[in-house]
Amino acid sequence: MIGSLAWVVLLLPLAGALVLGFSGSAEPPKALTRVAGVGTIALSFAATLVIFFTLLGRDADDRALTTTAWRWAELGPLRIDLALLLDPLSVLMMLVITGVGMLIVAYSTEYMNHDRDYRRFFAEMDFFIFAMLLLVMAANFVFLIIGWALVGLASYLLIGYYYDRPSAVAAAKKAFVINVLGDVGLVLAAFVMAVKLDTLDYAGVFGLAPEKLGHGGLIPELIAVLLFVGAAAKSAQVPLHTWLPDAMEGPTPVSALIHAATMVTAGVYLVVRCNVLYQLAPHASEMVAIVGAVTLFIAATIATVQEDIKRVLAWSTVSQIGYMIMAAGLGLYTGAMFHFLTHAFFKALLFLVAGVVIHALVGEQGIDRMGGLKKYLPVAWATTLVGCLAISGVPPFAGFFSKDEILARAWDAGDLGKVLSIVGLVGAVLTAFYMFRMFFRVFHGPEPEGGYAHAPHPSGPAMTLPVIVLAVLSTVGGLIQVPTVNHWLDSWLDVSLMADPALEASHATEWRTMTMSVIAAAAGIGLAWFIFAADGGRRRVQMAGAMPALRRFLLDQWRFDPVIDDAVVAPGRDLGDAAYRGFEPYGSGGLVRGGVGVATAAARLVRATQNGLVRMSAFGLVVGLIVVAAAMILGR
Amino acid sequence: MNIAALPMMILIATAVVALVPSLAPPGRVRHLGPPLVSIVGLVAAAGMSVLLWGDRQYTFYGAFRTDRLTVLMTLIFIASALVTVLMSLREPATVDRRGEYYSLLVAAVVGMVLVAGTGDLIGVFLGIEILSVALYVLCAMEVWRARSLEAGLKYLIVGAVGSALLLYGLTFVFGATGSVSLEEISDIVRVRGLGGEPLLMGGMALVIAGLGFKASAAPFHMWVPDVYEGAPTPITAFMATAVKAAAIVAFLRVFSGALIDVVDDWQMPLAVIAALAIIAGNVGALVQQSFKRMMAYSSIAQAGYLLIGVATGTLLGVRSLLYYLIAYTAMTLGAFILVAIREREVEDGQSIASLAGYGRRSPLHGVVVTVCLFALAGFPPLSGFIGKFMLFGAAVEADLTWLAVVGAVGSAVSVAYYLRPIFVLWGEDPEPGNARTFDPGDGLWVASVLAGLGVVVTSILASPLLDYCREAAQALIAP
Amino acid sequence: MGISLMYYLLVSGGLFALGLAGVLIRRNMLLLLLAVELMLNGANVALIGFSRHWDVTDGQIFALVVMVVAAAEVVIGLGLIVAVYRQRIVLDVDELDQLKG
Amino acid sequence: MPWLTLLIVVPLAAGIVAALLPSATARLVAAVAGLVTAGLAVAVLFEFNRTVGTGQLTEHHGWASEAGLEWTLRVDGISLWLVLLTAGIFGLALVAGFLHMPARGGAQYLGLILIAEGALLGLFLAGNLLLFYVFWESMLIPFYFLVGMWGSEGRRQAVMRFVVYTMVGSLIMLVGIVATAFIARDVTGQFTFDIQALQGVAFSDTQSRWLFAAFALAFVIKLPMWPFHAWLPDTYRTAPIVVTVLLAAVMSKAGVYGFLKIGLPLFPGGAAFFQNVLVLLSVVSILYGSLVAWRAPTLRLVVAYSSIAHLGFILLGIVTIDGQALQGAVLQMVNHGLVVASAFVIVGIITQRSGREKVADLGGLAEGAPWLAGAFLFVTMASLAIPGSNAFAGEFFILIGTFRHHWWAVFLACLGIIYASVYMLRLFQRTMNGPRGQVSGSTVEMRPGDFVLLVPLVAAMLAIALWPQGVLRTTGPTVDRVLAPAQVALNRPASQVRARVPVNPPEEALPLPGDPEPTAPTPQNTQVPTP
Repeated sequence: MIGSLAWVVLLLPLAGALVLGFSGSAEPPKALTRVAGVGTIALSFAATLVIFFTLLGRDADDRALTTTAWRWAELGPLRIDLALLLDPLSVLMMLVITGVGMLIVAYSTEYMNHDRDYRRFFAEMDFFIFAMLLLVMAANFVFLIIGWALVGLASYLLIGYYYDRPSAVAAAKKAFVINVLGDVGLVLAAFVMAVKLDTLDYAGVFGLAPEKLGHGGLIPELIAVLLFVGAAAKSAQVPLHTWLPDAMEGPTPVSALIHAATMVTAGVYLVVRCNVLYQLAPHASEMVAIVGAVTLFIAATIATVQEDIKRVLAWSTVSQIGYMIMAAGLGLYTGAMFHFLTHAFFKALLFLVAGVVIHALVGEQGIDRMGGLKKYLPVAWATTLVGCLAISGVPPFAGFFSKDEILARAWDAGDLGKVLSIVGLVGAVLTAFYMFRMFFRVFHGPEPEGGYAHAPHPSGPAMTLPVIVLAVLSTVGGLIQVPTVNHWLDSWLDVSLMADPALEASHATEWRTMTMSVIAAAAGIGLAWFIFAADGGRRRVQMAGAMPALRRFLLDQWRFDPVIDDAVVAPGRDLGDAAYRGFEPYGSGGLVRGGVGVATAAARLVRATQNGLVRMSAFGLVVGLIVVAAAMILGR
Repeated sequence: MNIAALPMMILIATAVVALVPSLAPPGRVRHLGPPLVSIVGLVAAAGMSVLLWGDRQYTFYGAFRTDRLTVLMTLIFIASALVTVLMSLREPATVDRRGEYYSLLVAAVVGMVLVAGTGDLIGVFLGIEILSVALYVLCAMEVWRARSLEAGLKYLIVGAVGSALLLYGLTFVFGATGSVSLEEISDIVRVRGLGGEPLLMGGMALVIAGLGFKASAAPFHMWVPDVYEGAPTPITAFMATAVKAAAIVAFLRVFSGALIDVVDDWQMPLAVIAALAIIAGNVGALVQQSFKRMMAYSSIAQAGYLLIGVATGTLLGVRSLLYYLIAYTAMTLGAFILVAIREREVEDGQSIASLAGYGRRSPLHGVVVTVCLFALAGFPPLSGFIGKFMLFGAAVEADLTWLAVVGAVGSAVSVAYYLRPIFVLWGEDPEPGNARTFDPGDGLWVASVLAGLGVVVTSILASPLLDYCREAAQALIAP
Repeated sequence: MGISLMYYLLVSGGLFALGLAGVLIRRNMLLLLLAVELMLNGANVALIGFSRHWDVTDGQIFALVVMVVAAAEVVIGLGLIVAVYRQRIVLDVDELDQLKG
Repeated sequence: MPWLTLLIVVPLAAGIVAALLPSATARLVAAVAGLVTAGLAVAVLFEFNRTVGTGQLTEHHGWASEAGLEWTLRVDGISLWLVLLTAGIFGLALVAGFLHMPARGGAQYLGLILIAEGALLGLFLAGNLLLFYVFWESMLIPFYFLVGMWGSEGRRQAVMRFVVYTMVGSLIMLVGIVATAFIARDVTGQFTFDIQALQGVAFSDTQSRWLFAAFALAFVIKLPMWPFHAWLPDTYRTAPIVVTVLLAAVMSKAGVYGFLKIGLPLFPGGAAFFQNVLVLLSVVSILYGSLVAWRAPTLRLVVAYSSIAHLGFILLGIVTIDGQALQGAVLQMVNHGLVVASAFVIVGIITQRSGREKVADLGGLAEGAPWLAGAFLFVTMASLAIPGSNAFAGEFFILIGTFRHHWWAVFLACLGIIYASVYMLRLFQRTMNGPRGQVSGSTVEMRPGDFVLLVPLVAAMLAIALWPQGVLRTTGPTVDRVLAPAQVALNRPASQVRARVPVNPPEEALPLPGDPEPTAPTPQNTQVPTP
């Protein structure tokens, strides 16, 4: 029963996308678009809820099931089915995807109202939801990879939504290519598994891996590293993170859904899903954790200097995913998923509010042309404050619990954990600082010079309602797992986390970390207040020239883009040019030309002997006689 | 004398009778008489030959033998001559000397038949000389055209040297064995074990040179492009097919027939000149602007392919060679017919450029020549392919794989020049100057159709034809 | 037994080589024809010699045939030379160079 | 029913007839013949028994039996799909010809396409080496005319290069064919060109290597592989777009098919010996094709070079000698046919209607041409083998199998996958997105006729993407049989060898150790008694 329902969940958004995509060249009525676009996802969400409660009502051991449509391919011992897996992990993801997705798509009905290609937007959003669902529901690595790539495609389409804008087109391409790199990592990992285990089903792989691959060997490490290449590309981890800030070229709801709440956390999902493999690969896991920590720190520093409201949020997303990846690398799978959940709420919230602000300012995104918006947009102010508090880890907002769980449990997870936990704390300070920097500069402080051309207008109910819902979730979402009080998420995910080391922080650590992170958040907020709000923003102006080198370095985003361009892109391009201009005409063409040259030269030679003189012919006879005689003697 | 020599007798009579209408006053008889007499005579001889298909018969005290090989070759010669007659109906060269022209043509066939059926070395030489002398004259027939005259004279001088080499070689063979009879020579060579005998080897070298010259193998080929270009086109076609066939059959009679027991002595030189011919012909043809001259080089290369069959010295080789000879005759005639047409129609008719767009204007000739050129290039499933394939097979079987490879590479090169006229025929637009100025005559239509049919029929009926070829080859090699 | 075969062959070879050399170096058409005649007659000498050596008549018959053929060739050759001469007034064979390439 | 003979004869006969008819009738005849042939191909699919790995529906008649040339036709699990692909793509091409005929010589144009179809079908069905060669060569003739007569500027040099280049390879192959038969006769005492009868002949290592090399050269030129691809860019550029589709989608499969039909089963020793070279060559092709496609200036060239890269993947799947890889390669042959055909169709639509060849001259077409943009996007994604596309399935299987034996090649090939996304997106974005170029989108938008061509292609791609097993389940037994000899030659573990290796002559005929001195096998059916 819920098996078929799973297919309904998956296919409804696809149906929506197809209906919208093929409804003729003429733009259909917007109402119809809304119904098809939002309705399918709402139904999908409803079905997901049914599945969720059904599973909730079952015994813990009975909460995973696979439903197969047909045998997709059979290659000797390797059998691949088109099959879906319903288990607590995938259902959790589905809930977020369809739930948050529904809110964001509903929000878009108003936000995108004035754009052309209204229909295309919803078709692509629906397609994204379908792909993302496929990613999390797949029962084997092949369909995981397929979903993985299709969300990349959807992301490409939506980043490049304004396809006549060159920057959007370039950003879309960059995102796609880096994601293909990630796909390749996944695919390679799948090759190793297929070759070593002869199966690509989760059940098969996770069942056979401990026995056949062993612990800490080269093969599991290789698999884990390759999988992480995919995860890093999708989840924008250093050094494959450069596409995500550029991806803000897409419409804001896209940023909220794809580049904050769902798709970019797929990497986290992957690592958590493959917990069995990562437990077999301690070194790879450490590497994952370190990459996450490095990412969270780098991204947080960059976020402190961004002047575009969406880019602040983008870097903050990179940083927050860094937390999750770090957690997953340390074996804190529940922590990672917990942070994923709360992050989905508050980051979607922040993006949507940013959208409200941008909408109010008719497309303006620079925060230095904002200021004092509190009086125009009170709801936005309040909800942003909730979001900022949540992300900064101020109790009792959602982010506090999830971040704290990561930092606390990390502290008790060995030496590396301690170091990373400290990095996390530093990150927390930075997080609070840049979030409130944005908050103060947008809503407080002076209005930009010359004031606003049009008075900022608050948005309608379709945009406001999802924002409020998300604000509520950001406030209370953390309560599903409160240290020492309840462990609902731990127990819910237990079935999926076959190799969960189930790290628990000691009470002492819990309390120490809580205190530390509250202090960190307070420090960050205080610093931001001191610089940006305390005296009406004048101090900011005074400090603008301070530390120019560092500032430049951060504004250049740690110089990743030019370095990658020089090191990776340029050589390929130059090689291609060399091949086309150099080798094509002279090398391979030269093979032909050489052949033709030899033949022509020989032909000239033949012609030259052919001078028309009788004597030459007679001479030929004599030469021929000699040749014949020689051949006769030598040939015997 | 018995019936065995009847076809040759008919041909001799035809040659004589063809002169008679010239005595008539100018008019239809004088104009159409000689070709008609020739056609009737040739057809009669062909019919007679067909009746003779069977076991070997001797005549002239063994000097002439009619076996299946003789018959098959006679038919090839006659077919080539018939098409030549049709091509010549409006040939400028025949104006005012029609009797002589057709008489000489038939006389040349007589020489060829003599070569094919000869029982001794004298017949080889005599036959070759009869056809050569006739052709010297035919080449120079258009005495008012300097090129024709030049071709005739060059052919005569160089040809005479070639004949002398051949003669000297035959003399040595005679000297080494003490007999002129081919059958006796065969016995003597086998019984006495003359392999490696210097006199015999010298003789064979000279014979190879002399006959190689007639067959236009390299490096004895230098006269070929000049003479082929200068001679009247029907005569060129006749030389490229029948004369070459006569030289090849002389090779067969002397080497594969009489000297088969010293095959080790003559295999390598033959293979070498075959390879050289393939290379020189194919390479030389690449840069030609004149279609006629290109076909001359092509015929050099084709001689090389034919010689592969001789060089193998095996039944399979001979049989493949015979089949390829039939196919080659049809294809080459088809190509030369187009030259004849174009040179009568337009000023610059021998050049490839003059063919521009001709295929669209005259699809029949276009298709025929296209098929012929594809066949020459060895595209399957046409007969040229089947023949080449079998020749390569024979070469591989005789441990001459390198020769097959040379042949294969040569064929690949040859595609480049065979396709050039085809492209011009179909792929380019006609130039306004290429309009037709002179009616080439109906004979060419018939000839064209015959040649095209020849290629198609040899392709489709490959199996029965190959059967006949095997029987003919057995007649040569088996006692 | 008269003259040994070797002498026949020496004379024959000498004649033949002389003829061949003539063909290669001479430019006058008439002399070319003459050179070819020399080659043929060189062969004739050898034929006669072999004929005697083996004591058969085949060689002599062959030689007779060759003489006839040689006569025919010369006739044609002279005819053509005359025709060329009438047209172009040259006897130098190297002037025949329209056909080449 | 002689299905296979009909498959060849119907298009050939219809082609000759159509060429002689007036244009209006000819196009009807051609379209009907194309559809009938496609129907016959489907009929063969239904007649096919997919549990059998050997050739089936065999037909056998003499032709030039004297020369060993016999009309022997068979279909196996691999050729089945190539036949379907050929019949399908040609069917579409003929329908396209029906809708839009060249102004000059339309009847001949369609006739030649039909003849080419007949030749290609013959190639895929031939069960006799010589017959294979006959079709191999004779398909050049129609293509020569199609490019030579209806091509664009520079066609003369292009067709020359195409034909001569191909001939060099194929004539060497001819010598190889001849040598194969003679050497096999010495081993087995049987003179035959029948491919099935030649399987398992115990050639010596040297023989096997030389023979394999002679065949492989022809095949890699036909494919073409780097560095034998010099004929390809010019030919693809100058040919009429429909012909380019046919060349790229169908004819290129001839070379691949040669490896499967002849290279691996007949000369396993040679295949094993040259394996590493060929793997390297495939990888270089992939990378080289991708890099050049990235920098190529015109639309057609991008697709043309991308085709080199794609064929590199297919060859990789074959020469890696692995069951899964080969399954993938066979699947990918079909996929590549579909993908490259639709890519060229779209490129053709754009270049013909806009009159611009260069990528740089175009831009922003999506605005006026949403349908075209959608179709192009689909094809782009299929072409870069995005997971979920049909091409992904093929490449995935190929690389799994390759990974088992040549992991380094897979890593390099994956670079090619990444470059594929770069060059295909460049092509798509430069033409469809960005600021408007010299031409507005509405001039190039799809018209009803285009849907007729693209919808079947897209449908086929989707079907394979969703259910590749539909193809794989018929190819499996054949693939096992094709591979087994080469696997044994490479000393692969017995667990991977899933078919019996044929032995020729059968083992019981061979003398056992300790037997008296073996007598030379008496040649049977030989045409060549020593003189």
